[in-house]
Amino acid sequence: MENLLLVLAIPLLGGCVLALCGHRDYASDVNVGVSLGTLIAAGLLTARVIDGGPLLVLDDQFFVDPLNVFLIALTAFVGFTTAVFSRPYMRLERDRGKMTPGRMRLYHSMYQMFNFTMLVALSTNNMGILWVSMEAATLTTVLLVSVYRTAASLEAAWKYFILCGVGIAQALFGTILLYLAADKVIGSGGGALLWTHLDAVKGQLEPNVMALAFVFLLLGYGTKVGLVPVHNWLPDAHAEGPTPISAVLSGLLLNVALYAVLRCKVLTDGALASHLAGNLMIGFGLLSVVAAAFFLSRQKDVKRMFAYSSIEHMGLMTFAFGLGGPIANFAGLLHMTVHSLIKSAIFFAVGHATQSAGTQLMDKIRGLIKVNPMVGWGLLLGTLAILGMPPFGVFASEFLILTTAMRDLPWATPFLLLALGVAFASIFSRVQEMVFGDTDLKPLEHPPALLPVFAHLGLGLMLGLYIPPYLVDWYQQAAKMIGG
Amino acid sequence: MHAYLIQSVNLFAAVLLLLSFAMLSQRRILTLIHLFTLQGATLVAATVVVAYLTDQHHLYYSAAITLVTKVIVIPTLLHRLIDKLNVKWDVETLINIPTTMLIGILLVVFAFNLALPIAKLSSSIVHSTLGIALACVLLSFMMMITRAKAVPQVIGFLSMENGLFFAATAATYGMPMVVEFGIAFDVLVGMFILGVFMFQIREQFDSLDISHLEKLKED
Amino acid sequence: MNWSGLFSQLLEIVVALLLAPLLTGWVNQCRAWLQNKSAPSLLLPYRMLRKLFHKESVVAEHASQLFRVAPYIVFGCMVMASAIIPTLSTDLPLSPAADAIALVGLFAFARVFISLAAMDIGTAFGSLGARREMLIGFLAEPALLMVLFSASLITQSTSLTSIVGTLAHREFAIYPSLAFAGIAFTMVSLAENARVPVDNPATHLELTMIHEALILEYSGRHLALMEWAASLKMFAYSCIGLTLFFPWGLAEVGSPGEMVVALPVLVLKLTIGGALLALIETASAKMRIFRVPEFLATAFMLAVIGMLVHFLLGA
Amino acid sequence: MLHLDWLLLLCGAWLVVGALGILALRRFRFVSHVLFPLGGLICLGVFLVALSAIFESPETAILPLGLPGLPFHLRLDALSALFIAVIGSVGAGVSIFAAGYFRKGEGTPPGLLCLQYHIFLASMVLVVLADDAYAFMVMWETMALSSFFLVTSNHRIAAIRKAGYLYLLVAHIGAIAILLCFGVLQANTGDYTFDNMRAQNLSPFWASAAFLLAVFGFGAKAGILPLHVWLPEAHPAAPSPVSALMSGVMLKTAIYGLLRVSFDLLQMQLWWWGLILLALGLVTALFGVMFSAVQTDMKRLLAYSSIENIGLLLVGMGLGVLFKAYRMDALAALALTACLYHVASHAFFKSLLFLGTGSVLHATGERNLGRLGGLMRYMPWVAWVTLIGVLASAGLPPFGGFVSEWLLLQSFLFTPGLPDPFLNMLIPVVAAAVALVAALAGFAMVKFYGVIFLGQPRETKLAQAHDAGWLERIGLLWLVAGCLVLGLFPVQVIEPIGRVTLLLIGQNLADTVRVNGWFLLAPMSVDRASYAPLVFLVVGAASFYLAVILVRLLYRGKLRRAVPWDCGYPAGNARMQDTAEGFGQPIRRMFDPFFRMDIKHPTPFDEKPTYSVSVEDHFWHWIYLPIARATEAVAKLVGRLQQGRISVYLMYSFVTLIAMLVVVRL
Repeated sequence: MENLLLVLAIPLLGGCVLALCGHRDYASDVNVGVSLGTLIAAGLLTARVIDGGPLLVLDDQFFVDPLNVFLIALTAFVGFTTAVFSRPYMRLERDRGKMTPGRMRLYHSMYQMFNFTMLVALSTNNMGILWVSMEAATLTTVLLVSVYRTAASLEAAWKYFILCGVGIAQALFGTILLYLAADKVIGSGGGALLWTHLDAVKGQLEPNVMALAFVFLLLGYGTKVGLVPVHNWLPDAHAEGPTPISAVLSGLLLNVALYAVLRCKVLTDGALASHLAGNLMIGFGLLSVVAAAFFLSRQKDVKRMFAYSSIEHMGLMTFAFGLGGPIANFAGLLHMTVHSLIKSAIFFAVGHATQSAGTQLMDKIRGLIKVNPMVGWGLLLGTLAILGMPPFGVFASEFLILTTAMRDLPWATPFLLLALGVAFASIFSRVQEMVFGDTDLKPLEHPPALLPVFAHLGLGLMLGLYIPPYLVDWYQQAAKMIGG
Repeated sequence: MHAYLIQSVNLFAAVLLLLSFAMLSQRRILTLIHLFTLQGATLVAATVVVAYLTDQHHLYYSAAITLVTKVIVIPTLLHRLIDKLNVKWDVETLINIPTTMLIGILLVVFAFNLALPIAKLSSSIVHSTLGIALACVLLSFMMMITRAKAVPQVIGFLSMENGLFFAATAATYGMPMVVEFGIAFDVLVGMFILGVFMFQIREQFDSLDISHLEKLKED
Repeated sequence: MNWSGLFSQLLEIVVALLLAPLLTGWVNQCRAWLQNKSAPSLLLPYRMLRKLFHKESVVAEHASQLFRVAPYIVFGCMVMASAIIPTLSTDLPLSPAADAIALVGLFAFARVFISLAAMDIGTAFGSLGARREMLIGFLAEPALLMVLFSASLITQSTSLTSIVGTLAHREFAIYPSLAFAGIAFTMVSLAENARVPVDNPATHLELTMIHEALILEYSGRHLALMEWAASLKMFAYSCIGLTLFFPWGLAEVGSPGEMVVALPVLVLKLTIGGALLALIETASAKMRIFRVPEFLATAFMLAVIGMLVHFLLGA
Repeated sequence: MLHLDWLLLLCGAWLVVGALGILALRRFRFVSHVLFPLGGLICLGVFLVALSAIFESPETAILPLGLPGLPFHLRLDALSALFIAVIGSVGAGVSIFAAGYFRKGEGTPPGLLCLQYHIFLASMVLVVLADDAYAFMVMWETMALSSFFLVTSNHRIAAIRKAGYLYLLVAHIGAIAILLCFGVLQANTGDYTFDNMRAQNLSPFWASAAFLLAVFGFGAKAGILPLHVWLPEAHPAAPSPVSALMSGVMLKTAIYGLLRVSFDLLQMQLWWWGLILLALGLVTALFGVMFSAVQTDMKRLLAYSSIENIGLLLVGMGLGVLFKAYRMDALAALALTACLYHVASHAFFKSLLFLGTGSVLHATGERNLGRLGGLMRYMPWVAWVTLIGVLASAGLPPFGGFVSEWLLLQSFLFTPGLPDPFLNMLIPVVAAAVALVAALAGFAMVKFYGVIFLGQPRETKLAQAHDAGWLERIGLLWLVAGCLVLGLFPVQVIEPIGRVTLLLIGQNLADTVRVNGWFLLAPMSVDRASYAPLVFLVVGAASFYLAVILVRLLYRGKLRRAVPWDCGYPAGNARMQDTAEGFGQPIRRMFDPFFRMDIKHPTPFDEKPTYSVSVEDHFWHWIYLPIARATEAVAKLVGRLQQGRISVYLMYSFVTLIAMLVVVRL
């Protein structure tokens, strides 16, 4: 319990402290320190859960099981590396006058608050609090996206706010319906919104209501996941916000939203006894993968392109979870992990690249390997990894997803393959041109933060070749929890 | 007395729906804000009646929260906002009003139809209100789609929250308190952020017309 | 390997070396007769070789080693070829070393070297000749192979001695496939040996020559070897044709007495063959170079049709 | 220690060498004079281990890597050992050559190049060893990726980037097809080990699906028509040792995969598969050789020639499948032996040729045939060595290429035993076409050699060309030795190949061959067909030397050097030689419809008359561009979804909601 409190309290307090001193020079160090603290606390929590099994604390309001503890650990880790990356990145942004002290303060404190909301969303047992923290996560990121106050960033943030607000409102309606269904079984006193309780009685929940609830929840949280056709906020927000924020949006927030969908799916599956939830997810997943692939092929802005790539991968995960079963769920979780790692690594590299080119337009970025060789390699390897090139972990999960799909849903495989092929062609043709070739760009004034990039890539590589047994065990338990 | 009260909840529900329609068709921002305030007040009244009927004490608190946020704070904020931004004039809608109304009616039918099986199951004393709540949500959604200015869009958004809140109250006698507080807090913070935003948007574009916000797209 | 085998092998080579220029002389003589010209001596090719061997060789100043080696290689190849083809006897110790396909390979080997040597000097004519030679080669070679295949399919073997042995010992039968093959083979031989209608060995008209263009830069002993090799090639082709389509009269294993008969038979066959060749050459006109592929493609087609006929009719 | 352990150890050693390269990133001398030779030494070890493993029973191992439930399974049997032997033996020569080849300041830093190169080698070996789908895919793509980096090592040039991109794209799409193929093969058991796949009895429909997917997937790597487009771009783009490895060895891994799938993993063969392979192989071979004959870039010429050879390999494999389907195992073994023999000989002569072009490229900086010529005088070493490669590539006796073509033609000649008269009719036509291809290859090779090494230099700077360094020479000689061994000792080479056919078909050709003595190759019986290259060589050499000696003895004639005669034309200069375009002209003219040509003739009134001809591939315009255009059109359509209007976005959300509600309500 102390561990969990620590995990939640560190970023919350950090956010408050940074709200006061976030504009100082040392603020970025504080930011890194707070994130490191969160990471350590999360590590301890993880160790605790691995040793002692699921944890129910604070009057059952918080719940840590294998499924969410792995996401908590991942969130804390990526949160930390992103903080490390944002140190030189944001310093440069400030030096170039894009960030004023006030904005730096906002940025730092909101960064921690954002982490806090995600961690709450992940660890809460209460579907209502889940909703509240998701909404809070939206609010903090809206501020982060618009931090540059340019016309484009305002527009992106506005769209983000409205679209996600509406989406999340639908999720609230879903939650109410869920409550309605649970109310009758559990009674209003017994915490009818607590997931563990719901999970225990899911077989008795009224199927009609649950089906309806799931529609709202899927569409609501799905908006945040970035499923086509309710993905429209995503590329704008990724492209216009500061790059560290793009990294955590892609790497973490989407995961958290998908996590919420998964929790709901478990309940719905239990109530419905049919495969409705899975089928809906398969449909959305497939649509997202295919549409995103084609969107990808016309991009000019590098961050926007990788945002679409995130949509594609979230679609793939949704598809995998929709398929269900131990292997597909395992693959989905694995894909969640590697996608977070690799995609945030890509955004780190992209961040440095765009800073050294002074633009996000891919036509203008050339020959990175010559100016900043390690940034170039990071971007190239990251891109290859995200495109599903072995031996990186993305391939491992795609292998599992595709093979399971081939067995369970053969008609879907051609679409997936088409999409993967188109995505490969579109992304790689551009990244190769950015990385290779001659250039007249100048190196960065500050040494780029390469450790996060290569740490992520290294982990991604490891997961493709060797998944440690305890991690396997953990994934399998988690997969079982979501109906494997 | 009890029966009257139940009927009064139904009456409030009907009023909410009516107000939603009114907002859908309303062109003036100021009137929109008034209608929104009225909707909030109706909601508070309905909540109080339900609380009394079912003897759920926490519903009184949530009624109080609603009163504070939706009837007092947010409308005041909105008033100030439009005063400062000077955007009282008529809003032009993207789809003309009669069509919108027609679609709205279809939506109501659809929502009722959708809620029918649930309403039958519901043990709540006011089971049929769920359909109305859903209809309100959908109508507000429509409103958000059709409005071309930022402020009405936000009002649409808030009105959607009202619908949701009514669903929570009428169908399930309110959510747990923690959640209610959380929701209210979020809505408030959201409003603040929106307010700040609108100033920034106006600063950038000299207008609150969201047609300026169409630069980010695929070409 | 037995002594009679070795003897017949050596005899074959010697006969080929000696008779080859004679065949060339004979064909030239017949041609002259047919064209109402006064014929040169039958022994002219021998005199020519003697003269060339005695002259000094003039080599282009920048010619590489390859240029000087090539005549020997080409000559060696042709000697090899005539050692493999059963002209006099089917008891040849060398015959298992190379079958019909290897024979074609051998010809190709010689062709490649002669072409490379022609390119070595870097003159306009040399490279032009090389190009044309390779053009003819790549069409003639598969055609020749197909001709040999037709025979192989009948006899179930690609070993030349086996083919000839089997064909000679069968009851006389008409093989339609061999008829096609025969025509194809004649056409290929004309092309391969630089005869009219494909090439004219008697001209140095620069735009039409092929073989002459290839050896334009050679002189003295190198030219002699090249000319001799050309004669050997013609001899070898004639022998292939004769052994495939008129396989009678060859000596067999263990009967050295037959060798005595085999030589006159061969001479007789060659005499007739040479005369026919001269007839064909006189009767036809030289083609434009771009008609040559058509000519050879026809030969190729005929050879393939021959094989198909074999399958269709089983004969 | 088992052979497999040794191989793994050696692969590990490669990786260590590569890692050392990273540590010594820019220490050029160390990398080139220590690491690359070390890598070559390891290649040699791999070759020896693999060679001895061919004669042993299969060995398996499981590595603690990979996915949970699907660790890396490895298996070393005769088939994989044979291919590893080819990789090792060719790799040894190429590595030594590379040690002398790579120069400073060209693209990728030497240390990194060393890493990529050795990962490439190791991944090729591991692909062949893999015994489950995941390990196979991982290694397969690692191979593609490492070779991609090698290809783009000189990435400043836009054409090279484009080539690399195309290569990786096609490789990736091919890999997806291979993955699907494995998906079909595992037959819904969820077990992706090859052992499980062998145990499945697929229905003909699914077996055919798997086979076709394999043909597509591996075909993309091998360069089968129409998936060949990347090959003539990528091979020339790469540094020469890499082109040598890619053409000589990497393409063979695709052949390996196809063999593995169609003979080992699939438990049945249908006759029409053989027909498909035959047809594809033939078309590929013809196309390759035709295009190779009209190229003006020396490495492109060789790349197209690789396409041709892949076609021939497929023809052999197709015959094998055909015979196997009709249960004519002895003949299947013969056809497959031809195929495997050609794998080895092509590996040697094609790497030799690529390395030769590498030396030329280094000495002159030119790849364009139009600016080369006469190099035999300046780089005699390279010239003579390349000549061997050219002869072997042209399929001339007594070199390696001839033996395989000989075996292939032999297997055609035995086809009439097929029970289907239609096939019996078809086969001779195919045989004729194969013969045509072989002959055309000769044309292309003469052009290649003649234009580069013979004649007069077309540029003055060529006179400064230097011959290859000693390390390069060792590498070249090693490959020449390979060509000679393959050409001269077919009986001994068939010995290991026989183990492979024994594994795949159950027939060992070596048993029949061995009977006739160590120098006489007679696949059926001596009466039917035989070939003794050693005798052939000895007699040929004897008659050659006899002629030399006789001429020397009898006529000690003088030799005089003079200006070329050239029919008496006085102004002969280098520009009057036939160019590469000119040499290819008959082919262009004859096979006109197969080329997409753009010829610009000068008019009589031109001040500076120029003539240019460009030959393009129809397939690019028929298949690839339409696909690209269709994708673009769809993307444009999809892009319309994102118009930037928030109301429209809300509308999507709204409509989706309503639609889903309707669905659920139904």
